[in-house]
Amino acid sequence: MSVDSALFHSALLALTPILLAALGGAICERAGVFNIGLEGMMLIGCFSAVAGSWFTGSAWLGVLFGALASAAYAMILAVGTITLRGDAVVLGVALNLLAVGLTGFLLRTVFGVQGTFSDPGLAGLGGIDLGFLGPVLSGHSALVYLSWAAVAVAAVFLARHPWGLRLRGVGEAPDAAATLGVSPAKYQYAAVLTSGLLCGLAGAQLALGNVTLFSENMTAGRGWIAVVAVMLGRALPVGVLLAALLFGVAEAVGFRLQGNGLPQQATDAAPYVVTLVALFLSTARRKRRKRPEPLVGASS
Amino acid sequence: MAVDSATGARSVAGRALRSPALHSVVAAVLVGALFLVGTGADPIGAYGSVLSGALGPDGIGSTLTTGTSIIGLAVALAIPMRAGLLNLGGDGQLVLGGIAAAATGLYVPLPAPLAVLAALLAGMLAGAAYAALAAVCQNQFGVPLLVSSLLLGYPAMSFASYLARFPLKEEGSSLPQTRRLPEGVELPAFGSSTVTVGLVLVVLAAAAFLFADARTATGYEIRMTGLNPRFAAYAGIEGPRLTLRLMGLSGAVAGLVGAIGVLSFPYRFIDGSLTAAGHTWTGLTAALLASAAPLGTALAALFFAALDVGGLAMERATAVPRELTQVLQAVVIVFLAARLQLTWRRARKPGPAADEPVRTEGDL
Amino acid sequence: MTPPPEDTGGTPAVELRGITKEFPGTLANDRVDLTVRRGEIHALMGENGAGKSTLMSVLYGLHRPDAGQILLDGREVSFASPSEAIAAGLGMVHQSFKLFPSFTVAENVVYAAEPRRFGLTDRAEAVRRVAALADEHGLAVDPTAKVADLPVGVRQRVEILKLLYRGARTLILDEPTAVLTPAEADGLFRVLRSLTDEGRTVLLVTHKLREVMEGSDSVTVLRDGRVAARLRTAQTSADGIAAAMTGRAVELDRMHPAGSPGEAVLSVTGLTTDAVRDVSFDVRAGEIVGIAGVAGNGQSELVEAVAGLRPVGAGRVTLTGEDVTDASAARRRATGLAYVPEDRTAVGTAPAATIAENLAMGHHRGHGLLTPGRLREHARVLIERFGIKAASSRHPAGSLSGGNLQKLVIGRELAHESPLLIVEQPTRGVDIGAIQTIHDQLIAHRDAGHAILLVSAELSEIRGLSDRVLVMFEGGIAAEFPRDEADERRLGLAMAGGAPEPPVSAEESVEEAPKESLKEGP
Amino acid sequence: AAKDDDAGKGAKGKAFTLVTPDPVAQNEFLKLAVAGVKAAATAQGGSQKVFQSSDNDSRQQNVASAVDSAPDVIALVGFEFADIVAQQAEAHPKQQFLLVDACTKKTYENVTCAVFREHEAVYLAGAEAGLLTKGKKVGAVDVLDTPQFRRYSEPFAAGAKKVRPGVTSRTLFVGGQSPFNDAARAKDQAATLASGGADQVMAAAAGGNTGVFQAAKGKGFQAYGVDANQCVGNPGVVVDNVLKKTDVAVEKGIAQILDGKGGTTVSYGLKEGGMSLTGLEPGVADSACLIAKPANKDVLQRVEELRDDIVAGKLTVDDPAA
Ligand SMILES: Nc1ncnc2c1ncn2[C@@H]1O[C@H](COP(=O)(O)OP(=O)(O)OP(=O)(O)O)[C@@H](O)[C@H]1O
Ligand SMILES: Nc1ncnc2c1ncn2[C@@H]1O[C@H](COP(=O)(O)OP(=O)(O)OP(=O)(O)O)[C@@H](O)[C@H]1O
Ligand SMILES: [Mg+2]
Ligand SMILES: [Mg+2]
Repeated sequence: MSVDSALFHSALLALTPILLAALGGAICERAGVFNIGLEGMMLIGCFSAVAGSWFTGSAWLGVLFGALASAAYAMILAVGTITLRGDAVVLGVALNLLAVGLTGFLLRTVFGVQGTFSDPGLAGLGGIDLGFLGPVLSGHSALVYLSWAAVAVAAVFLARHPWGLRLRGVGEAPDAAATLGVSPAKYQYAAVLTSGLLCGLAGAQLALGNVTLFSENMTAGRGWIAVVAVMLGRALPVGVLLAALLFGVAEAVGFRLQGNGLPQQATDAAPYVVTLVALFLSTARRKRRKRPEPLVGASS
Repeated sequence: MAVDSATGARSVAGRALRSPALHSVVAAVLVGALFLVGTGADPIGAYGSVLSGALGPDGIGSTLTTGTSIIGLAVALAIPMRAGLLNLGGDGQLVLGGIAAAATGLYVPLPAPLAVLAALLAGMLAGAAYAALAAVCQNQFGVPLLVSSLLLGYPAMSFASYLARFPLKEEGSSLPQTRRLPEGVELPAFGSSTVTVGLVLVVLAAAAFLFADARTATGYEIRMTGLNPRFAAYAGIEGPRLTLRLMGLSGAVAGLVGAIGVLSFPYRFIDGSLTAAGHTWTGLTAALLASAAPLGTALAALFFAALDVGGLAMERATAVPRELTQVLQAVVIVFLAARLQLTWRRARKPGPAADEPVRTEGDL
Repeated sequence: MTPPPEDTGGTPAVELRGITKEFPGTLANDRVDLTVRRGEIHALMGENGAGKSTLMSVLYGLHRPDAGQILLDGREVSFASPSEAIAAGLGMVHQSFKLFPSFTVAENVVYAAEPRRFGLTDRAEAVRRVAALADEHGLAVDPTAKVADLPVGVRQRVEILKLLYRGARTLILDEPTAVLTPAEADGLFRVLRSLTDEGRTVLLVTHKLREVMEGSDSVTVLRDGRVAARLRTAQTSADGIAAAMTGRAVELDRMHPAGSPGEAVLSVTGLTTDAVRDVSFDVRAGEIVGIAGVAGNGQSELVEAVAGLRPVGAGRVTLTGEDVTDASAARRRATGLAYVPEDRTAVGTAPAATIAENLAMGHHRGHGLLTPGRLREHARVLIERFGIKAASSRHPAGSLSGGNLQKLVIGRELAHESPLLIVEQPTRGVDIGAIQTIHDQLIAHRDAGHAILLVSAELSEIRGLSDRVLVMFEGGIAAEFPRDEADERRLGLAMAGGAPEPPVSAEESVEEAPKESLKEGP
Repeated sequence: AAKDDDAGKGAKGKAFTLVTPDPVAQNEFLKLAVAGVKAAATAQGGSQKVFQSSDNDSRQQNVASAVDSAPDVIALVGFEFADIVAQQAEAHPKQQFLLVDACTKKTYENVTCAVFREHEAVYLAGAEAGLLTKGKKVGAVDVLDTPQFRRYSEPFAAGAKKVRPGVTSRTLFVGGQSPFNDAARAKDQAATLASGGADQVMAAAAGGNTGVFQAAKGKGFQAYGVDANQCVGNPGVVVDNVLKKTDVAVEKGIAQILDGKGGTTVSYGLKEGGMSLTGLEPGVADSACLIAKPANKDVLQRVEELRDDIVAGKLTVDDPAA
């Protein structure tokens, strides 16, 4: 295996949790809900997937458990913002905070340990050997392939499925949707729950696919990167994929450079700087195409 | 909203009792008790040790020390939030302030008291300049402040870490830390406690914020911008300039907190130690909780500092993990975000999406 | 004057019996009976807040009535949601358009009733069906065009296509002509008439007496949530309807005395910006210059460019002799400009802030500390002077009714005593009493020697107040009329770009300007 | 879970408090310290408490709280306590402190230090790696690029080169937002080393070590653990472990202080039995480590010779943190 294929292999691995979470964020965004709680939902997914796998002995039941628990957790955001009309940013920040405390607390009370739970008996997601795909694409966990499928499904769903059209309409003009008998709340709930499910899968991939363990705060900012990816990818599934890919490759390349004498601090910072520059370029391009914006939004 | 100072003590008490914040705290405490009972712990004992650990004679000093940074950061993040701007890069500004103060304290050829002043100023300047950069990203490049400040935070931390580990490192130490500041280049402490003059500086910053918010034309313009940016722009308040200035101020206060951290025991910059406790997030939460109203923000920050310190004391005294207090913090906010809107909905026409920032009436 | 219901003959298409709907603090509909015969155009009239939109929302399943029955073709129905109403053959065009600006026309029309192919939206089929439907009813629309790119009149057609696509037998239109030129409105009525000829029924909410007189078969008038009159159009007059609406005789068109212009305060030369091409005009002290035009022809952009809220592409703006072309909004205000924007909630106020804080804007600098006491005192003076009905200046401005909020904005801006005042849609959504107060204040302001630039979609307002009238069409000034020559026919002609139109005969009501311009989603 | 007192109610015995710099959790190094203070309590017939910290604030608060209750000895593990102990020792001259794994700059009568020469044992692990590597490439995954962690990578390379000239080495750092706990990044770093050809990898990634071992299993390389016998939890991939006997240092240090011989610094290396490898310990046969395999007998023998040279002072290992 050449160094280059290993690089892309590990980039793909690193970006999968980000991609799954960002996909969830994108769907929320399209439905008009700003979801800044991806990090917390993902962390709940990590913990629940590990707990599920541990207690049932099946990694797949763990994945299912992670997805469901994370979706249940997402209900807090859904009820808070859609039904009670709370502020999405406040609730999202609270969810991130709550997830750290909650999983740390449960780690101690459920597993009786602190910091990290790992055990040889913990069932993880194995790699699937799809030799015909070549060294970069083969050998990942099923969730990695599922994430690619999810991008395709989400792209087709949003662009071509009637429900996707309705969801986008809800995000763009909720009262217009309501007058045609489409309940914005229903679609927004569905979007937030879907993002919960996807974040749960992201967490499961991180905790049972990338590694096989749970450790406190193991998402380590990946959910925030997902938020950025939603913005950079303009909430389009393929855009989000490209944004996550950019971040994953920047990080993997950074790792390689570390061995070649670049200080660790520089390689740590690299993916964020690259992402920021990409944001500059994409907004600059958008700006150039658009006419000057009014300082006060015109209404006519 | 402008705090009405003319209200009598009775109505203050009445308002506090009716305040959604208080209700949320009570609800969170009840949820926490359920948790405790569920895990077989004694809620009364646990909460008792939180209280005595945070506010008892042995704990109050720690609460005020922790409070210094949490209040400082809460105020720092509340300043732009008052105008509806979310600064998510507090960690980076904090750390840059710390490392700038350390470098100044180590190298500035001034007598000790002046060196302290120089270090504080350097910290504020570094934080301000870096936060302003995030504002420039929004104003010039159209990258939303929330994202630009968040993304800029990481390289700042890496840069400070690099300085602490290479150019400024203490030779022979196995910790990634700078040398200790010269003798006397430190903030005086109160008696034998860990509470330093830093607390006074932070309280002064909070007081200045309170005064500016409630009594000055600029504070008024900031509030109006937060409540309706289009209204502010229509009235001639220049959003981008305000963003730049508020972010500069915000970064300056965050940098001040970093400088205070470095000028307090152990009088050096230790990589990661300013951010490890997560005070930036706690401060942000406090500001969000109080809708960035100055007094409420400071009180919420002090409340969280007490929870933080009390949680550790509870862990020492009982078998209950300190994460419980972190859960309490988050539950308070979840309840408040939801409850606030319940009181709020009556007053306004239902809109399609919940995209306006939450505002409370007055302070906590 | 509540005559017994008309003898209708045959089952009515729509029958509402005893509909009651209460909002917290407001009895919006109070035992309302309404009967609409099949194949007729039935107009529903009434002042602001009379309960018209609420009644239509109840019929359409958007609101649940507290009491009462709904009968369609004689059968009692009960709708939990608009989709059930749609399924029962109802369709509604709302007061403000409910369209998805980034979608195509076809997507807007088939939304929530999409043709499918292999489970996915069949876009080709959608375009085909919409094209066919448009053809059949003579509604010229390109199904593949993006709605955001379409002019207002065409968007109206899209709304109607939405109803026809869903097979609506009864069409409800809430103020459909508020944003149309007289010619476009006539076109709309031709379409509506052809629909009723096919046996469909039209229920129309409008404030324009001319349309009611010319286009409707019968009229129901609401006042304070109750039915005030049921009339056959052929047997009544415009004055009669107006009296039924207000409960008193109304002076429908008031003309104010002319002003005595002095020096030019505002000079605009060759101004070009988004949607505005090469516009030049002056406004002089002691003069009101009215800008008429159908919404979307550049009026808002022009005003924003003058107020410093939109960058100027080319041209020059001079204010009290000073070149302010590139000056900031703050600088222009300091030089001598006050401005009442058309959207009082989104732009003109911070509804969550207190009334006192809203009144302080612009008056808040240069007096030292802003104590709450000083804010309240300032508020007290303005509240008194402009007759704003508010319980306390400490309440949020959002708790004021629309008319009082408008008085707040106008009062605050008048109090600046700036040489130039720009007012946009000063009486939109404001009822008749408030309109007269506001008009009187504007005239007094002018007579005190200030220059006023007035933008209004309401021709009677333009004609009643202006010393000179400019007509904007497609970003340029299409015509200028001195006060005496600005009659409805000429203005209407110029607003439509000079296209020939039938002469206008009936009077138009004074009390209502279009409630909402086309404000589309994010 | 903080309190761990099995006595202290009325008993007149000695009292000891251990303050950790981080949560004990799965941190093998800290677990050993806890074992040490427990052993001391048993040996001295006293009681013990453990306060766990997580950041500088909580470290200070825990030490202050420990000082308030004035136990016979306050034991602290980790270099993070150097400043705090110096401050508290000066303020409370009667209180005895045992600082393990670090020392204050100045010496205090009431501060006893125990430091380790990790590099000696890491060097031996490196020698094993040098003898075992097939592709002549070894590597290390460190938490952060700090002098302390370089003690786990540079001597590893030096040991490998000593026994096998021409061996190349490479070190990668976990870094990121949660460096001590990011098993996913640690795993990725280890996999990167492996795809670069390294077949022997030192795992000094703290909580991330699990990730390194999981990578070893997946990529088929061999790894070296730290602090505890990590072979057990990761059968078939761990060759040996660098053992830092914190328990010994804590127990001995407490005894030393109670004997009135405090105020000194004791350095623990191979010679003092404070550093070791699992392979050099008595129970090696049951350790589940690869080094215990009969095939690796020669390797072990060579390593024992090197150990003897170091103990005898014939061979010195460079200390990267010096
Ligand atoms: N959702 C609501 N909640 C509370 N009050 C409402 C609501 N909708 C309407 N109202 C009130 O009900 C009354 C009737 O309003 P409605 O919108 O039906 O009036 P309208 O006749 O359509 O007026 P306009 O001519 O201004 O459109 C008003 O007082 C209004 O403020
Ligand atoms: N959607 C709504 N939700 C809650 N309250 C509403 C709503 N709409 C209107 N109101 C309240 O109903 C009252 C009447 O509002 P409305 O705007 O209809 O006033 P109005 O009768 O038109 O008065 P004005 O003549 O001043 O315009 C006001 O107090 C307003 O705050
Ligand atoms: Mg209406
Ligand atoms: Mg009204």
